[in-house]
Amino acid sequence: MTISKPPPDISVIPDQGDVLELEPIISAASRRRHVPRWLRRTAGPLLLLALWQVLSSTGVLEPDILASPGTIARAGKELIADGTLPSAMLVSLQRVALGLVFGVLAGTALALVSGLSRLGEDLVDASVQMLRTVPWVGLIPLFIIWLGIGEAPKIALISLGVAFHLYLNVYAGIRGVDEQLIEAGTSLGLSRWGLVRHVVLPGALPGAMTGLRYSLATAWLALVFSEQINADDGIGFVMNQAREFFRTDVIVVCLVVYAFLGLTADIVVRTLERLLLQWRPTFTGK
Amino acid sequence: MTISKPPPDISVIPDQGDVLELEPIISAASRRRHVPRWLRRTAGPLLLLALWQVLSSTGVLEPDILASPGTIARAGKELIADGTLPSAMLVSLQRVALGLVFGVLAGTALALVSGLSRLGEDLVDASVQMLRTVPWVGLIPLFIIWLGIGEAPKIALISLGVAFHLYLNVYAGIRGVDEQLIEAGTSLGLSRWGLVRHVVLPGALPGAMTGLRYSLATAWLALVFSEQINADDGIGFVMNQAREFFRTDVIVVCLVVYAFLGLTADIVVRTLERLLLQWRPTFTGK
Amino acid sequence: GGSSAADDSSGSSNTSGGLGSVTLNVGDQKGGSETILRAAGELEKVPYKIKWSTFTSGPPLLEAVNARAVDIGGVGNTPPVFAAGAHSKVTVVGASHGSSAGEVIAVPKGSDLTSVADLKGKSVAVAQGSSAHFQLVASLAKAGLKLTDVKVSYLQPADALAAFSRGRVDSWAIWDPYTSQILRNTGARVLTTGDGVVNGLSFQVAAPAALADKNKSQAIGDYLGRLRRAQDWAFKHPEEWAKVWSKETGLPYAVALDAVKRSSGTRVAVAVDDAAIASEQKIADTFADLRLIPNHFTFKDFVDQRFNTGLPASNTPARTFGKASS
Amino acid sequence: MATDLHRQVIRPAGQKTDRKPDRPGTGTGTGTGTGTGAGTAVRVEGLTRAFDGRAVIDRLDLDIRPGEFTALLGRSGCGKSTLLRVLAGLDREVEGSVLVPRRRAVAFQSPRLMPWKPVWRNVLLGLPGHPDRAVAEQALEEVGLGHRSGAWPKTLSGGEAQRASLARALVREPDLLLLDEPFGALDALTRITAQRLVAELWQRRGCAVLLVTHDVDEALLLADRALVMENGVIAHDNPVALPRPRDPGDPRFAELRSRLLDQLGVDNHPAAQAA
Amino acid sequence: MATDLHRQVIRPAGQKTDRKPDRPGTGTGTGTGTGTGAGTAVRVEGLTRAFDGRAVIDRLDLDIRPGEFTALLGRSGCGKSTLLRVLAGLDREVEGSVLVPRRRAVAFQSPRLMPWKPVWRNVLLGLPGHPDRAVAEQALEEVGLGHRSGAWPKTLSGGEAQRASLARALVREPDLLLLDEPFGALDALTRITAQRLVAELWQRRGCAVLLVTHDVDEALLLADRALVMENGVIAHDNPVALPRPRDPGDPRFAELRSRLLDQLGVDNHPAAQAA
Ligand SMILES: Nc1ncnc2c1ncn2[C@@H]1O[C@H](COP(=O)(O)OP(=O)(O)OP(=O)(O)O)[C@@H](O)[C@H]1O
Ligand SMILES: Nc1ncnc2c1ncn2[C@@H]1O[C@H](COP(=O)(O)OP(=O)(O)OP(=O)(O)O)[C@@H](O)[C@H]1O
Ligand SMILES: [Mg+2]
Ligand SMILES: [Mg+2]
Repeated sequence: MTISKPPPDISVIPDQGDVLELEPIISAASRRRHVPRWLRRTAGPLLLLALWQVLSSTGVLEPDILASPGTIARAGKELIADGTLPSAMLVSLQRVALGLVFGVLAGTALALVSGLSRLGEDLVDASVQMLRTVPWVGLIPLFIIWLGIGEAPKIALISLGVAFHLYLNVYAGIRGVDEQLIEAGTSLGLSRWGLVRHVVLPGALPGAMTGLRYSLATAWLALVFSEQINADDGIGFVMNQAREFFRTDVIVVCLVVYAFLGLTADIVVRTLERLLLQWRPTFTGK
Repeated sequence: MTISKPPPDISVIPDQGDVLELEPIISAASRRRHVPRWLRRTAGPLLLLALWQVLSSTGVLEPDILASPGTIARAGKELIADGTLPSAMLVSLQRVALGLVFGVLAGTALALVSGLSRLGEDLVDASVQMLRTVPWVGLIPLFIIWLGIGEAPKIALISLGVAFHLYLNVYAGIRGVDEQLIEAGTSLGLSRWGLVRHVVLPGALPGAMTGLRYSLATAWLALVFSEQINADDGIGFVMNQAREFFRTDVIVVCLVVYAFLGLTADIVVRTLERLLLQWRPTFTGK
Repeated sequence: GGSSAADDSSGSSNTSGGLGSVTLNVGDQKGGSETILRAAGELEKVPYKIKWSTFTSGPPLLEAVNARAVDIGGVGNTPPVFAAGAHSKVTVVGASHGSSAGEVIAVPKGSDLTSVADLKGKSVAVAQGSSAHFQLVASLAKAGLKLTDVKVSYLQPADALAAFSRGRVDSWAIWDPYTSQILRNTGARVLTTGDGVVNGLSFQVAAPAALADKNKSQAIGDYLGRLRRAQDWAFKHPEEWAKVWSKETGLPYAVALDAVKRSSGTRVAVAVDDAAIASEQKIADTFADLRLIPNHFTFKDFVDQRFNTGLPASNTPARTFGKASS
Repeated sequence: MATDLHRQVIRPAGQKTDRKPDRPGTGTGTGTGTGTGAGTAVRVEGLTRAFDGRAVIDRLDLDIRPGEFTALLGRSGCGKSTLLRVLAGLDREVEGSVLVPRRRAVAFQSPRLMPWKPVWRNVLLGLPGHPDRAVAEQALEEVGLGHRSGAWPKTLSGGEAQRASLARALVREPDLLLLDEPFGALDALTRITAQRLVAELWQRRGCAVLLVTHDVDEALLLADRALVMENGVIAHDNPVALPRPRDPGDPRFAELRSRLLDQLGVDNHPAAQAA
Repeated sequence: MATDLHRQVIRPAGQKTDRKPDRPGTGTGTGTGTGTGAGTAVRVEGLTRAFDGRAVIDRLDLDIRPGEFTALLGRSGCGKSTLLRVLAGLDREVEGSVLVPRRRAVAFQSPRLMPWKPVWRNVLLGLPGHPDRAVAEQALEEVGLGHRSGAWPKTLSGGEAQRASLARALVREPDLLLLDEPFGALDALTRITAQRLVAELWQRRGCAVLLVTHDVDEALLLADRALVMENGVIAHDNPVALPRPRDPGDPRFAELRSRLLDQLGVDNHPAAQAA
């Protein structure tokens, strides 16, 4: 979209005594920046990286405070070359995927129960609000007692983290659905389940997306703890091990991997949002 | 509100051939349960507690799997009597309060920057999405290097956890504000800051509340890790130490304290919501 | 190498000098140096200030030493190896030798395992990078097994206890006071101890920057002297020490007394001599072979022997509370 | 303004348009085309609805017979929408007794389309079976929205949204049709089309219709009865016993209009009156 | 239906009501009360606005002079609200040139009240200085909402919300007042009051008004010019050169009404016409 002619000059109006001062409505097309979106979005992280490198090479950031990106890259390359990182990622990915599935199901189900019925809320919500604060770490021994030291406690820990996050946001989403739409749905003869499917869930979707966004991160975080339990592979294990063995460079590599995972998760959720929330004409910043 | 007369019987209508089948609209007053709200909300946690006690006393839950509520209560009483728990709580409360303040400020500020301007989003959002996945635990060594072993790294860790949570929900909240209202605000001549204050922030408030709810929990969670760094007081320290020395009863007492804190946080946020979101007539379950 | 400062270090604590303005940042673990020093009355009339920092275990303490947040702190025999392996800025300045009877490989009550060789194919819980980790490797080697011949379950002590007490693992390589705890409470049985397998040493590790500071180095010397005297006190008053320790950590008194008699009370301050360095080098090489340390390195580079003066050799036998107590 | 609205809408002979407030058993109305002329479609007795202690509806009585087209007028804020919500079964915080048919359809004052469903899905929402998109398309075509059937609701203009909402109510084929100012945002021509559509459905199904409107002419053109609500009750109940098709030029029409405007408090002295 | 609307609204002498589409420099209008009669208040040239490739506004030209009351009519979905949004400066995805005064006020088609502010705060929102609640109360009183000034917007009835939105636009004392069907949800009496209010503000401030309406009578009672929009442009531009106060019974009024209805596509053969 281009402008056929430039916005007219106000001075065209001869200066008379009582003339209203007019302002032009400037077409957005003339103001638009032509940097593609993905490039602009990568600018932030790249800037951070550049800053890091500059600070490192100028010696402001000493290597024992934070190694330079170059050093980290070398350490990372090594970890990839000797297969540690790829195999760790693979193992962790499986755990995270399973944990996500269970967590998402449980979180959404609980949120539905307490979001949709007063009784459910009274019974479930208070309990969940109470339990979600409990730190995972303290639960690990209990999980081992209940679920052993195989994959079960690891996946349970991940699911737990995911479920609480999702619960909270989906629940808030459900409670934020416009009552007018619920009424409309009821009056259209929707059954209880129809109401849930066609009105409540879509209405709670934006909230669920936020929950999902954090859930993805939480899943990877929970991994660090779950892979303290009898693991000998996985990114969390690599990181825990690096801590025990003072391998700061490996820790930073792991952190970078995590950051990368965070970006990936963000892209996944953004794509989902673009697909699922296209009906939503909301504020997008200026 | 009581019904002046019972809902009429349909059979009053004489049965003619072509009569429409009518249904009465039953007044809500006649269906209302008369159990007060707070009682119904405590039902869930109380039920859990009862179940725990029953399982313990019937021996299904062996003491070395999970001590009975009675045992825990005794251990708790002891910890309170010798001043450990109260002083730990006091120290932790201060840390959490400080961390919350910084975290809330930082999270909201970042969310505003990236929620309100496209440029801000491009620069900030991608970086935050990237960094928020990074596990705290991995950051502890770096924090020690950067901030020493005093209060600074502890509060920084808490702030970090809080800030990311709040960021995500406030950002989503801002992006969920109805564009129509933004337009209305603009057309009313609100300045950019007026728009933020009167339209964007109130519109993002429900999201912020969800964020705050989780932030409160996160603050206490982060405490467990932050009090691994050179602490000899605080609830996180008590728990870590109990873990080191196998004091399962103390661990469970700590978990119970955490659960209690979760409930308190929930009450705080609920009260805030009642005050700040009273304008919102939304779905409240049936 | 030693310096002139080392001369006064072994002297008594009443040296005046400029120590009044010195603050020694000491890293500690719960029920550790501060507790024992206080119990032994060694924190009275200290000519410098001591600022205590508490850590949950050795590795974070060494992280703090490396970050120069802490001047000196006591840890076990493996954390210095890993810290050195990662080229952290840490220097070993003192050592003590204790009985290795507390470092055991235990099996749950009713287990039919009788020797280390029986562990082949069985699962063993062990905290990664701990002294027990090395002990496991060494014990297995002594029985002609490799680490890969057993199923290693890496678990932190608290988690391992849960797994061990429920029979989720067949055995557990662990140290005191955990050993005393499980032996007393769960009826576990000892398969083998660390005697003759591990060196039984623990170390005082300082920051090189603190050592370079004349006053601080002097204070460190004085501090090491106090620790040595406190250890002597603990050996002479095991019950009293156990009482203080149990109160501080929340361990049951009986368990604490067991642990004091089995290991912690048996410590005797020794020199960081070549024998000590060699035994640590062996640990370093073992872990390097397991690729838990990226490269082979020389442990001696991370040792400062200036405070060795007047201390017995590192292979001085640990004290015992046997018949000849006192 | 409204012209030959009833071009094709001819009520069957025998249709009673006079008010029958007595008990349904004593009703004398003969059946309409679909044979539901007897009995009652809506019965409201002593209905009270209060907001924060202020009774918006205050012991209101109302009977609507099957097949009766009732218009409801009243000052803004007098409680019309509140009454409709009660009849739709959406507001149960009431006292008094209310009987309504099971099959009800509502077109709300604001369109209330689900923003996450394209227009055609909004129209089909809640219909039993799995009706084809064609069903929706046809309904939308009738309100002149065929070309927007795939659009997201938030991209509709005010009048388009209102028509979509109307289409959604009309495809439901109810026994009681509740319309809350369904033509308020429509231009003259579109309004006539929409009015005719409602009239056709009403004639075909013989359903009871309760139409809230502010347009007196509209009420008189369409309804059998024009109610005026005031102070929480039905203050005036005007039978509209005019033959169909109706002509706004008819002196009886003008007289009724004058009466209604009077009841609504409009000072309509003859000079300013358009007839 | 509209009666003695202009009881108190008398335009000052010298007020030009005929159209002046030529360049502002050549305008000959003398000043109104506030002295902004010369020049131009709105100038639109070659405005195009397309949604998804469909041009809803298509090279539209429009000039409105200061102090001119313009009514905009058109089929539902023809682009009236879109044009208003552009003039309000809310939609910049346009081609062409648009000049408008700095001080503008809009009453949107849907009320768009901030749900988190009570009605009176909504009215004061964005006003410079820190006006008193009394200012809002008075404005609300004028639209008959004094008793609801402390209510949350979502508890308002449809008409009440529309009036609150109108009050919010009117307290702004703008140079250009953009009203998008501001009386659509009001009953006859309330509507007359609201119309009179707008007329009064217009007379007092001498601001330019662009009123979107579907009511032909309303347009003719209030406006100096009645525009009909079609196919993305102003298809018809009817000067309304009737003396005020206007009388719908006046034959010139009836003729204009007939012309407008014709332009709007309503088949208004004399028989069905109400005059
Ligand atoms: N965001 C959008 N995306 C796509 N189409 C749109 C969008 N907004 C408006 N339209 C379309 O543009 C056309 C004009 O809309 P507009 O709201 O201006 O109509 P209008 O003249 O105000 O109609 P009404 O009298 O019904 O309010 C309509 O067909 C509408 O569907
Ligand atoms: N939830 C509520 N809380 C408090 N007051 C309410 C609520 N809902 C409606 N009201 C009030 O009840 C009265 C009747 O509202 P209602 O919507 O029924 O009016 P209406 O007759 O439909 O008016 P309109 O013609 O303007 O749509 C109004 O004064 C309104 O402000
Ligand atoms: Mg209404
Ligand atoms: Mg419009």
